[in-house]
Amino acid sequence: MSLIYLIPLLPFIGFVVNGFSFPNISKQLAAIIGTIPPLVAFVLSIQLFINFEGTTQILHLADWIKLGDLQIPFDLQIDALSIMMLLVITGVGTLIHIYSIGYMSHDQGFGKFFAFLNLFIFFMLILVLGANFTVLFIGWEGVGLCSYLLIGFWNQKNSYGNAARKAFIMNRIGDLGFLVGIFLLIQNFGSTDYTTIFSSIQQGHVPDNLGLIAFCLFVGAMGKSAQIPLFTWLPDAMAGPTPVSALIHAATMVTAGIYMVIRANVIFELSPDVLHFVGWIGLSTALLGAIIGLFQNDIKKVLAYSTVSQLGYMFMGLGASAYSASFFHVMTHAFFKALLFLGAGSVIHAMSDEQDIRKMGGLKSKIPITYLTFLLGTLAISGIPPFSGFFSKDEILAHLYHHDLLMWSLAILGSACTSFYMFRVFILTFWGEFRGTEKQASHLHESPWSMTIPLIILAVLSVAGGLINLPHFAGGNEFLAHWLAPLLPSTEPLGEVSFLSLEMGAPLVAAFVPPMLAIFIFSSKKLIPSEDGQIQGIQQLIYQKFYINELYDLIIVRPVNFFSVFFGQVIDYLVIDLFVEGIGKIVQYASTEFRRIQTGNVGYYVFMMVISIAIILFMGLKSWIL
Amino acid sequence: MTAIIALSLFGISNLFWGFWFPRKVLQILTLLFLAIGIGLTAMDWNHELLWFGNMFRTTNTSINFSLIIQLAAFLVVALSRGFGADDEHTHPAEYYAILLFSVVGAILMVSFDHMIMLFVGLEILSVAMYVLTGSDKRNLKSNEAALKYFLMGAFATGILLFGITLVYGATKSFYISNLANIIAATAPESMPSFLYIGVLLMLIGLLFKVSAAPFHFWTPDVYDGAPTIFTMFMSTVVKTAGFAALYHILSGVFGGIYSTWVLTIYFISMLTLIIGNVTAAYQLSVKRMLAYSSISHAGYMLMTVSAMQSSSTSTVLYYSLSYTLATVAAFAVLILVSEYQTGRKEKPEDYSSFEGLAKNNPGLAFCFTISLLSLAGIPMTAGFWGKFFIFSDSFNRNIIYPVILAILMSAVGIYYYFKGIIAIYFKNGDIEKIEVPILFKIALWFCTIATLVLGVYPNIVKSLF
Amino acid sequence: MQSIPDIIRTIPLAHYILLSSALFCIGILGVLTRRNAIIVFMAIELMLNAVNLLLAAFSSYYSDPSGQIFVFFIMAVAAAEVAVGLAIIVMIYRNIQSIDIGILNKLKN
Amino acid sequence: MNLLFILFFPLLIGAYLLIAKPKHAFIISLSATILEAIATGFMLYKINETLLPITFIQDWIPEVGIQFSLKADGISGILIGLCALLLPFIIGSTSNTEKANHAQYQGLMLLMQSAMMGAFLAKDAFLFYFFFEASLLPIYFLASKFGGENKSAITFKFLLYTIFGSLFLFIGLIFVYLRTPGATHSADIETLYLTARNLSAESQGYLFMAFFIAFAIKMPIFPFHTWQPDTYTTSPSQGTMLLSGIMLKMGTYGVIRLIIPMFPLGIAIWGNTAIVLSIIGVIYGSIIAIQQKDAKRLLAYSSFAHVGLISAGMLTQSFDGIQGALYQMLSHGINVIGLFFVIEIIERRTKSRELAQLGGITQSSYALTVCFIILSLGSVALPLTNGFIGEFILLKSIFDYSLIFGVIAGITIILGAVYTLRLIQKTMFGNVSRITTEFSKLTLEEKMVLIPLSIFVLLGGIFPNAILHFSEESVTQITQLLK
Repeated sequence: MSLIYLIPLLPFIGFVVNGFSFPNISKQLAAIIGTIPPLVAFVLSIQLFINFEGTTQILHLADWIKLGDLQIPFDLQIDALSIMMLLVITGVGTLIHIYSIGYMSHDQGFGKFFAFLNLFIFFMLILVLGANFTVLFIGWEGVGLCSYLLIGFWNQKNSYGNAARKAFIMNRIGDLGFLVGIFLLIQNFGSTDYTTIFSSIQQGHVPDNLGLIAFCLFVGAMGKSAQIPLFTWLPDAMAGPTPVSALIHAATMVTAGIYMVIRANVIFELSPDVLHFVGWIGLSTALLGAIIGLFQNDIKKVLAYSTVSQLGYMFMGLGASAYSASFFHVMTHAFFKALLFLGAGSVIHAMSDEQDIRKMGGLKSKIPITYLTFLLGTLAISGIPPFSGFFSKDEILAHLYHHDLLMWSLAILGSACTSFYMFRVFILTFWGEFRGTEKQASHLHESPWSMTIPLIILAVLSVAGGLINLPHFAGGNEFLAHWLAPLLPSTEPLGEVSFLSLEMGAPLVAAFVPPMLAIFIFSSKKLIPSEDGQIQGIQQLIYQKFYINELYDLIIVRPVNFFSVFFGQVIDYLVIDLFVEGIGKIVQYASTEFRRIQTGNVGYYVFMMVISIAIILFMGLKSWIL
Repeated sequence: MTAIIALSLFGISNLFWGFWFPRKVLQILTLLFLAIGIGLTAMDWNHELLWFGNMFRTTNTSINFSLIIQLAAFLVVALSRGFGADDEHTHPAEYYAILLFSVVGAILMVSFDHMIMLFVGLEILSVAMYVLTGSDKRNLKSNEAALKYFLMGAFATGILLFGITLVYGATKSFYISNLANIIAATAPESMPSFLYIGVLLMLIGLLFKVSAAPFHFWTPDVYDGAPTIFTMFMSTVVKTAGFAALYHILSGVFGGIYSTWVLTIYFISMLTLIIGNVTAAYQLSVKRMLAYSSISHAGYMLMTVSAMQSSSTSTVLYYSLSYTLATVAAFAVLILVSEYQTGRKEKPEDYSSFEGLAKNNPGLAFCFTISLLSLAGIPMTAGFWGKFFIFSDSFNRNIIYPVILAILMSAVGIYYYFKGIIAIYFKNGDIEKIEVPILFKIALWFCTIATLVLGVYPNIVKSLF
Repeated sequence: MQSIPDIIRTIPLAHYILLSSALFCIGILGVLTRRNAIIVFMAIELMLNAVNLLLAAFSSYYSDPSGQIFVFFIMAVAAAEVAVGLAIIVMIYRNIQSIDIGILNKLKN
Repeated sequence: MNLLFILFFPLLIGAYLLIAKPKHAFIISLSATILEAIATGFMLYKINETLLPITFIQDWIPEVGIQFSLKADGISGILIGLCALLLPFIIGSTSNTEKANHAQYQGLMLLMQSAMMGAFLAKDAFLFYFFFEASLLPIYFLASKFGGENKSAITFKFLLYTIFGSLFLFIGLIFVYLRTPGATHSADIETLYLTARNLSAESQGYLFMAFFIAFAIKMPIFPFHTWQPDTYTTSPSQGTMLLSGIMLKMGTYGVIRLIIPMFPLGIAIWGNTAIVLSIIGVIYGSIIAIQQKDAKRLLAYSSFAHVGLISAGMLTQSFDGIQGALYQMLSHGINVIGLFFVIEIIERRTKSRELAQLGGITQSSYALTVCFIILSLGSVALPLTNGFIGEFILLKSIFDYSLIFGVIAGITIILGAVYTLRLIQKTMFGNVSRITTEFSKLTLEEKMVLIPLSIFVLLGGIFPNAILHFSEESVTQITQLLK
């Protein structure tokens, strides 16, 4: 049992050791110190998974905050959901650690990087293991911190630093909502423990403002999982090293929002309006991400928008109460998106840090393993059967079909965009002629084993990941759904569908047709996206991400900056201080005036005295005698 | 009482010693006389007695006031090393004699039980002060101050006398104790109306002496023009005696018709506070600032007087003492610095002359700071408790707005007192080490330490009163 | 033969008071209007005399000698005051060859 | 006796330093503060064991019922703990500078400590006021004598402004004191509680204003804050540390100790306004901090914002609010001292605090960056730092008071991140600038100050219960008075 503590503790130890010994130890040692903890944690997680008996365990670690009647302990909760998350985090995490050994080998901040990665794993594990919302919040903010540190890892560059800050601040906006949610929970339930809150709700104690609670929690999720309107940080976050993009901004951290909603499904289930809202936010985000992704030329940016869009899908699923389907997509997405990012990293590595797909092309023979694995990833994300993405996405779509036809059809549209832009990237990168410089050409090389092995493993998982929750019609037994069932509201089975029905057919069309189109445009006609200056019209609008960043800049950043200066210079100094110092000025003025009555002339003095006496006598006599 | 006789005799004898002894010896002698005076006064403690045909009464309160007055005089004498440096025209023996006489006058003013004693005491004190003010004979400022003081003082005496006469006319008595009884025994309606005029005129005459606005006009000019050592004497001894007399009259005689004069005193105290503090804020000369500050302190003390609480006596005493100690120290440093700066600076008494004092004279700077802090009423100094007792008495009478005004005005006070502190600590200047005579040093440190001790443990004195 | 108090009482008290007040006010007016220090000083003496007169009147009216004793004190003290005052005026005259109080306003503000 | 030692020991040493001007002032004052810290720690340990307050009562001015009485309970314990804990670090932060052996400088700091200890320990209201005012003088001299640009005018404004405010407290205290029962009145704080609570709502309202203005200026609360950024910026670093780390807590302490138990009806009238002002301060200060060009000024505004939150929390009068305020006072003290020290370290090496001129320090000093980030995280209230516990509890209390207020006050966690991260970015990250190229590593002495402070930040975030438990009993007593 005590081994469970080791799961989060090990990465923390890794962080401490690497963090304190940096930069004094060798890279090899740092790599070992950094990689072993998640690996061991993964092994322990597997053991936990195997031995899991289906009952929720709560491990009391320590008291944390005790405030009168309110107790917030450091409790860890082991149940079906957290075990699955553990597996994803430690598993994908380990692979990305291994990948980083190769990817970061030339970097000066090698040890530091591993320290941060380990810290991230630690916080992510706290996030999923926490037995109450407050401990979850520790992880929630902690991963935000790591995200900040890692996006700004190459901190000499100011634009990276800005991206890092943007990520942290946008997350903080969501966190405020989350915090409010926690306060509301405390108000209503006097506790933040999952078990207390959920059992209380299930026993019929449903507070009036449960919808508000759900909404506030979801605001937190919007920040963390990059949903409209808090999504713009995620594409910018690609400034960080690619393994970071893979681990934090694709596979794990950004799915924390989905994890949280699933965790709190008891609350959301009783707030249908909020759930509806979640679905539509998810849909809008999915579509927006997919559309913007269509015209991006930076390989990581495309993947980033794709992530935004996929996260949107997951929320759509949640909106339709398809918790297990969404979670299924979280897992498969972790595999294929991590794969794609790592593949992209490998490409970038090969191309000597070039990220623009217009300057790539024809890489398939030069870096075959990357090519092959990237292909598998692309197929998976496009939802082509029998790859994992097909099953998970299809399950969400199937639920949507029964939930809301409009949402479903828009989702299909988004799905079509996804497969189009993924194939666009894929073709432009690997097929056709090489369009880079000669210097880059001479450097082209396949990545070292430490990078390719994780690619291969992830490729296998992307292909076979669907097995976890293989639906009945494909001969599976929906393992994941059954595994999570005790934690989720009971849903009616969707029933059998035929491949020829609209419900099944449309996604397939959306998966197959756009790639053809992409092949036609970019391979057969050899079209290459035009240079930045030549894009016009709606294409420009999309390429510039609908100017949302600029809009935010205009309506939020600039006013705040303006008010900062305005308050500081104008209000403080001209208004408040004017008043404060005005009092002093008045005294000074009075002082200079008062001294004039002291003229120095005796006659005048006596005159003043006589006048005063007269006044005093007059006043006195008036009040006493008259 | 014996102190009065002794001090008068000493004063006369001083005039003779002046033929034989140099200034140093005279100074020591005078200190000795004052010490004897203090001793004799203290011996009367707890003996309430009437003297001179019941015209003079010693009570513990009057003894306390007498002690404060003599202490102040003692300090002034200890600090009086020059009287205008070595000059054949100065006559130290006369000055010391006059000082002793004026102390006698002051003691009469605090212990009178008959209007004649009040008048005589007041005139002894005033006439002595006219002389001392003009003692720097070839200094036009001193001349001018003397004439102003003299003319206005005589005028005020006239007013006071007219007031006394009217009160006498209304009550047929000059005795304080009788007056109180007569006023208490007679119904207000049957009083002749000129009693009230008399009361007011008497008050005005005394308010002039304590320099309450709008009868303060002489104060800044006279304080400014007089030699600093006598300014020190005026702002401590004369003021304390004036207050004692005023308080004695008000509490002893007119307590029965409290409501008739209290509003007047309120307004006068508020006006005094405003004029004193606000005008002081402008001053460039420390001496003039201290003059206005003494006006403002009159305003605070008037508040207690108008509150008329059982504790007011001790408050007035405590305040007088703390004010005396701080003022003496401030003037003492002013004397040293202005003497040092004479010839070096155009205006040796300005704030600018103090700049950089702390660098080479930390002791002087410290004493000056403490005295200013005490005047400003900052905790740890005697002035703080003085203000505390005053506000506390006033609140007990439910006097709220004057207290709030006083609070605001003491904030203004902090402004100009700290200007001095800023000058000595935080401005750059080049004042070398100033030689301080030993007596001077003792007196200065006595004031400073007493201010601090009273600030930390006011009970030492407060329990006596 | 009537006693002096009786003679004095033949005139009502108010008249004494009014007379003295008038004298007193004349003195005040003199102080206010004149610029020569000596004349100002004389005006002040006039005020004191108004007081003396009134005191004497009261004293006689009430047959109480203390008021008249007070008058003696006032006269004596006034004499002393005159001595000092004239000395001051002489001192000033030596310095500025003038006894105009309007000139003396070096000390102000 | 221990109480007397804690109160007077720094005073004695400080006076010795000021008068005798010994050569090794640094060693003397450092060891004195460490000894003080040990003594305080020992006493707090005893209080924590029994949860009973330690008192010392001695007649002071018996005629008017004013006592020299001291009391260390859970609330004052936290503040004297803070004061005793921070002084060694503040003194330590002068090491290797010309100020280290400047006897006056060190002496003034010790006097300051004594006065602050006195204010926190006082059981008699006038004793409190006495120290409350007295503490101004050393800091005024410190800032005025050793400060930077335009120090004279700025510190003078600070002095006048704060004294002006506390004069209202003074008359307010007298007013209540005169209404205490008995022939001689009493100024014992607990007697004042009972007296003031029975006053009419109208007088309580006025008294609340009088008291609050004094404390609001001290903290400061919007719109009484305009002295603060200038004073913090111009004071020498140690002065700023004293001001922001401990002295402003006298204001917050005053609210908890005096206003809340004394004027329940007054708070009923004005409390809402005061909370609104505090929250305006939170947002206003944070927004101004965003565009500051001077690092010290930025921190000054950040401190202003943090204090606004503390004030809003405690004015809710709830158990949570007061507990949170106490906790946050402690956290804020630690964080802000560390942050100001980092700025001072940068200024020592580069002679500049201009954000535009700095950058890239992490490349030469990794340790400084780590400490700075940890301290900053404490300041932006990241979980597992002390700042989080404080802000969490405070925000919760404000939120329980009013949902809207809670949300608006909560914006601080966003804005706090905005300006703090900007500060980190402009100093530690980015390109090396002309003046940061030869940025030397931290010296051992600097590490000795920064690293423990950073550790406190984390310890405070992980084990808050020790402190929450310590003050619980006393805070409960106060909140029970309110029922």
